[in-house]
Amino acid sequence: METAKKRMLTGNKAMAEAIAQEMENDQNVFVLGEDIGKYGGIFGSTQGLIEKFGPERVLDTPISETAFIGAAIGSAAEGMRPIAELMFVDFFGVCMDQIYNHMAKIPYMSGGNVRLPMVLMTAVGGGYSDAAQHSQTLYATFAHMPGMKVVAPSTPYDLKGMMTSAIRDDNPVVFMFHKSLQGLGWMDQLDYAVGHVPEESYTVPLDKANVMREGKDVTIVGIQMMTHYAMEAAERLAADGIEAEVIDLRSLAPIDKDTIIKSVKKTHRLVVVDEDYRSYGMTAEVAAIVSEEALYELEAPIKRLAIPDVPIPYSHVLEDFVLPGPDKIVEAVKQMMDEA
Amino acid sequence: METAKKRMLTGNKAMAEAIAQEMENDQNVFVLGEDIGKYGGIFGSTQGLIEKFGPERVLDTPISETAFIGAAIGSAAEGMRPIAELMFVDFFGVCMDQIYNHMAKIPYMSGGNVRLPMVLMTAVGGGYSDAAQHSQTLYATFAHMPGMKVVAPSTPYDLKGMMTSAIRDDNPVVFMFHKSLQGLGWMDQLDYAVGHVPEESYTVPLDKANVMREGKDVTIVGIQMMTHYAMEAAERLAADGIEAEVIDLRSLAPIDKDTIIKSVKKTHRLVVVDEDYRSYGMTAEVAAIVSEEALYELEAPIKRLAIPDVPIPYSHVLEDFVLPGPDKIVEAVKQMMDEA
Amino acid sequence: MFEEKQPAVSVDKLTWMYEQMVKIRYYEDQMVEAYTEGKSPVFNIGEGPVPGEMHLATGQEPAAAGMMVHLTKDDTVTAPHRPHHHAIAKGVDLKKMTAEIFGKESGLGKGKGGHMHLFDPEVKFSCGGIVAAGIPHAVGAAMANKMKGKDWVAVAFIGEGAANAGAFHESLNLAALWNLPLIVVVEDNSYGISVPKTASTSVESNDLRASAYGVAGAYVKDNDPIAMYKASEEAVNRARNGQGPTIIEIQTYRFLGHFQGDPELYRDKDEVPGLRARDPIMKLRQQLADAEKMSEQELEEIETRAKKEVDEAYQFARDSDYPKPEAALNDVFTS
Amino acid sequence: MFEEKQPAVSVDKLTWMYEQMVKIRYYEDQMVEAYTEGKSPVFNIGEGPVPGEMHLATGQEPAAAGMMVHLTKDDTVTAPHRPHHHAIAKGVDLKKMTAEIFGKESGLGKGKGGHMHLFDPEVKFSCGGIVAAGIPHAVGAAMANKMKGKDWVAVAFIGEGAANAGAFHESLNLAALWNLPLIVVVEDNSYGISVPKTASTSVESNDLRASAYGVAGAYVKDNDPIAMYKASEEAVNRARNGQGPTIIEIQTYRFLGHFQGDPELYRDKDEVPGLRARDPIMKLRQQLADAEKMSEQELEEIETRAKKEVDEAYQFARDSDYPKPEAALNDVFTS
Ligand SMILES: Cc1ncc(C[n+]2csc(CCOP(=O)(O)OP(=O)(O)O)c2C)c(N)n1
Ligand SMILES: Cc1ncc(C[n+]2csc(CCOP(=O)(O)OP(=O)(O)O)c2C)c(N)n1
Ligand SMILES: [Mg+2]
Ligand SMILES: [Mg+2]
Repeated sequence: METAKKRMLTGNKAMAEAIAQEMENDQNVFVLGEDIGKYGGIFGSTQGLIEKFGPERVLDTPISETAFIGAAIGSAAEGMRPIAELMFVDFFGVCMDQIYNHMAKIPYMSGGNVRLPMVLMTAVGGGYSDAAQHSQTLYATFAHMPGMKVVAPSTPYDLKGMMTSAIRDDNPVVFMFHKSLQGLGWMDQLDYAVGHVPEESYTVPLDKANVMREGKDVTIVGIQMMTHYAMEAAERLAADGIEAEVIDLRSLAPIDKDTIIKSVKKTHRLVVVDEDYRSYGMTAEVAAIVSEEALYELEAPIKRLAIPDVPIPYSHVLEDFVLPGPDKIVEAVKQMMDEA
Repeated sequence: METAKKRMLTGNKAMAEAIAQEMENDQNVFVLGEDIGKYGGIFGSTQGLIEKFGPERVLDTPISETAFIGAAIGSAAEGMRPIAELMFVDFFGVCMDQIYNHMAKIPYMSGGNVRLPMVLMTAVGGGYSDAAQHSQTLYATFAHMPGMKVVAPSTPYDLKGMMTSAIRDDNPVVFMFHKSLQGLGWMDQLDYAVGHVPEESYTVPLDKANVMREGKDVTIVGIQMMTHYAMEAAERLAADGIEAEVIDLRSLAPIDKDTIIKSVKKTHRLVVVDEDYRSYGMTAEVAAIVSEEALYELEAPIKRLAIPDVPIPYSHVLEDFVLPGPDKIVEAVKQMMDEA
Repeated sequence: MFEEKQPAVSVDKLTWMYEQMVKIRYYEDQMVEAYTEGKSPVFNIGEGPVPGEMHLATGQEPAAAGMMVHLTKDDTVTAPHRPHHHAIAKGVDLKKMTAEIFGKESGLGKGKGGHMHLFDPEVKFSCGGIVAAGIPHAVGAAMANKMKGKDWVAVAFIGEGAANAGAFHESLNLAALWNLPLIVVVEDNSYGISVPKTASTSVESNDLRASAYGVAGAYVKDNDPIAMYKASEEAVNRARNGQGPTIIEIQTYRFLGHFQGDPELYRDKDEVPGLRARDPIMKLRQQLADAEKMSEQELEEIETRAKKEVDEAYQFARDSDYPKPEAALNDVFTS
Repeated sequence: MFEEKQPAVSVDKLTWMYEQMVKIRYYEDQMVEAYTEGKSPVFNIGEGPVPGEMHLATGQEPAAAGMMVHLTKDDTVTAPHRPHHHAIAKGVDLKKMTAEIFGKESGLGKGKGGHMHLFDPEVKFSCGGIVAAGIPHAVGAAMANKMKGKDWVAVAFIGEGAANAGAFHESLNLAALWNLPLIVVVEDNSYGISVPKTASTSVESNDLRASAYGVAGAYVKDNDPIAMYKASEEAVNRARNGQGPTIIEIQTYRFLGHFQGDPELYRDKDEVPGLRARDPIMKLRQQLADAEKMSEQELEEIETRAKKEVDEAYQFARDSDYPKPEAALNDVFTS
């Protein structure tokens, strides 16, 4: 079978396929959110579902995130397995109470007597001039608060496999998908938004980072778009004889410490790249883990690349300036190698 | 005058005094929130204000945090200088959109043409069995997102001085006060909740950490309750011949890197203590700053003490287990000294 | 218009309600005592066998009893920060509930939740400390019931203060739109902490807000158990028959402070004695004695039974062990 | 009851409205063009001189013109993600606004805000990309006006979809309670993105929700500019006279997609042509010609003037420079 032509899907189709397969498997799975019915989700995550499963299991909601995410929680407590879509992660503030004080805490506060098998999926990311209220990732905002698994897959393969895992998980999972990696016709056409996706159902674990590229000179930890940029940077660095190891974090909570530490023990250098705000963000957590657990392995100060603590500006010249990208990664690594 | 008897105030009275003085100075300053009128604020932050300034400038609101915090923003845009109280920081999720997408971003999105001179004050902290929805600090949740100054004073002196600074600041300031440091009659009576507070108006900067105790062996960075616990720990360590330098961070955003780095350069060891969740929290940011800027100064891996990524449990045996305190700090420092 | 003659409420139902109300009252009275232990001579909220905030429902029994008499364990109830009366009338395991409030391992949440966070999935009861946040959960339960093709209903209890929170509006619109078996009971005890209803609510009563969603509204005056019974019966029937949501507002009485330790400087000293004079339990007892011809002995038997159950629950709670400290790390996730 | 004879609207006012509407329409038409630049043959939202989402108000002009004709620059307006018509009618600096949308240094926000985030404090205008979030800001402005003892009013424009968000409820309750000079205008263009009003809203129209707050409500049918004028006049007078808030719902038409690039698969192909046939601009033009005896030449003069202003604004925007990249780091705080 290895010779068969690989089945290629866009990110959004991979996600929607996972949802469809789980809806077929389990009558309790249903989806609700804004414009997820006929429209198929603004970022295509529910494309084709209403046609297959009807409006009883694919529910367009009013613009009432507190009510419908809260309703998802209430239904999950009664044995349903809802998938709620928060259209943009940027809207979290109108419903964070339901997400954080309830979805994430009820299992714990009930001493494990109430389980909330639900998925909150949401679109993250910028780079297309959607400005300060529609371009954030807010990775750390979610990952900081215990009680939710928080994942952010980077490839169509992982989008499908991790969505399947998320739906089957008996815990609340925040599933962040990156707009630019959905492979939508109206966005920048990126190669990495299309990839091999087997038709049959499969799972990818929710707690394992992925070593996307092996290398011996420096470890670059990224997530979602930043992983792909790190890969681009790694190719360019290889041309200069620097072999970077690229880790796709995939999961923010729990974070896969072992894979990070193992890599740093090999490369002795660490660059962390994040599309979230810099302070109190993912780059801080990764740096802190290493400074606690592998301090003596480091042969150079850790470098953090992230949004420099400003809201995301609209104008593309400004947005380009604040977003990390391959150039900045290459530069950071080279600087680090020079310093050593 | 140095010989005069020091004027001692509780934390809440210090705060309320700052507000009263600024209300006297500036007609545009007003206060709104739940139970801040006759009740004087659940944690006493507005005690005596309605008696002095009347219900036109001290407004009890309905339980409508989105509306009244949003209204504070709208009034600030028109030149008022509102102080809005979010009763417990734990309730942020019902109004975070106003706080984060608007209060924090409008100044930036408007290119500086709209200024929002406002204070959002809120009570933080646990330790008295108020359980998962009423005991958080959420320091990093606020500090992670740019556009707000985020401060968390630890002494009556700072509560007054930093409140005065916050009210006079033309930027949005999130002012976190710790319930246990208000000196309320119905809470644990802590010595550090009472302190010297001059009657006349004064300011304390919003961006400077405070070295509470000098030492040469280890730096302990804390904030609010954790600073006081660090001081207790330092006293005990001193008895064993270990001289800890204790830094009260005071401000989370902006964070005073210089004071931290300077101290680490002196002590070469760092313990960070936080009453917030561990992952993606303040301990991570401080560790990351040091691992970027003073890596070679460290003679031992950094240690982080914080809530171990669980919601705050109710039962006091459980809560005690998750909250950092003097014992745990002493233990961490001793372990660190032994390892070296 | 003529007054429709209402069918009389059966003695059984009234007796059940009376027993619940007595049980609730006695439970709360005991809690006042337990809560005070370890907090005198100096009140310290963190001390004693029952630390933390404590919101009691003394005086508010009719709302719980008058609604719950129509529900089974398949119907869902969500309650707010003041949840004991609802929990008791819904049939929550009283021992485990009390143990939870005492922070014990044998509690509903193994000591992790406490008084504001009681979860008993056996009888589909939950509550929480965030104002109005339970309404969406009830919407979700109602949705699940509909999806499963069951005639189970979901009832969200809130205070009158909570009706001004956004979650109220969003939830009622959603439930009305989807014609869900949801009932929202607004307990108007005149205050949200210290803020009187006139300073929080732009209309007289929240049943008037029913028209904003095209749902039914009902108002129960004077904390009357029998009127609450009737309004609830109609609402529950409506919901079970697929005729959509109802908002019920009941005028009720808060005999105690917002929480224990509340200095209550915001209300008149005469107010509570006035309310206590109209005690709904005394009223129902009188009605049972007068109209239903229940003997003093029968009434006392009910009272004794109710109190015994409560006493046993407190005893169970006191006898139970505290959790092991390390247990704090469990139950974040299930594997 | 008898029909009260309404005073006729003055020609001046109608002419002003007509000019605004023409200007808005032409502005949006030009924006369709500008937005498309750089996005063909392959549509890529991030490309061209105007990248990002683009929500246009073509067809919705009456709401803006009919309200703004009663306002001065001291009155506050908050608008949602679809803000151009409000901004233009409120008198926002058209050059700076357009430069902002083109991401230029000379823009209202120095290129930091973009089309959904236009702030012009000179005329007290703001907007934002979060549904319903502007209502509380208008409440705050109304509060400030009252505190300052001014008779200025604040108007929040929202879509019909936004009326189901919690912020709507909280804001109206607060404004009613405090008797603030607030007006909420709900523009019902039948959709929230793809979701029709019948799938989002449990009542026919949002003016019906006025009774939930004890405020006034008004409904404007068929996107009628003159009816909007009258409803707005009453509401503004009420607010200025300290008689409290009003909710106005206007039935309006969305001629274009939710945003540019919307495939609009959720609505009938015939729908838009049907709406366009009832174009409010054509209607008002006809009314001006018929009832007010305005000549074709006079009308064309207005049109020419409006278009010239728009053309100049676009030219200004195109001629302006992009900000320096490092400017991204400024304006988070002022010192
Ligand atoms: C979102 C939110 N805001 C504020 C609070 C603080 N709080 C707890 S109870 C309460 C008053 C509630 O009043 P009401 O709804 O009338 O219920 P009652 O206490 O009278 O039973 C307030 C303001 C909270 N828990 N949640
Ligand atoms: C809180 C929030 N939820 C969702 C969105 C995404 N969104 C943007 S516009 C829109 C539809 C708004 O509909 P309506 O209020 O009717 O305004 P219209 O677009 O029709 O002018 C939605 C759902 C948002 N911006 N904010
Ligand atoms: Mg109340
Ligand atoms: Mg609409």
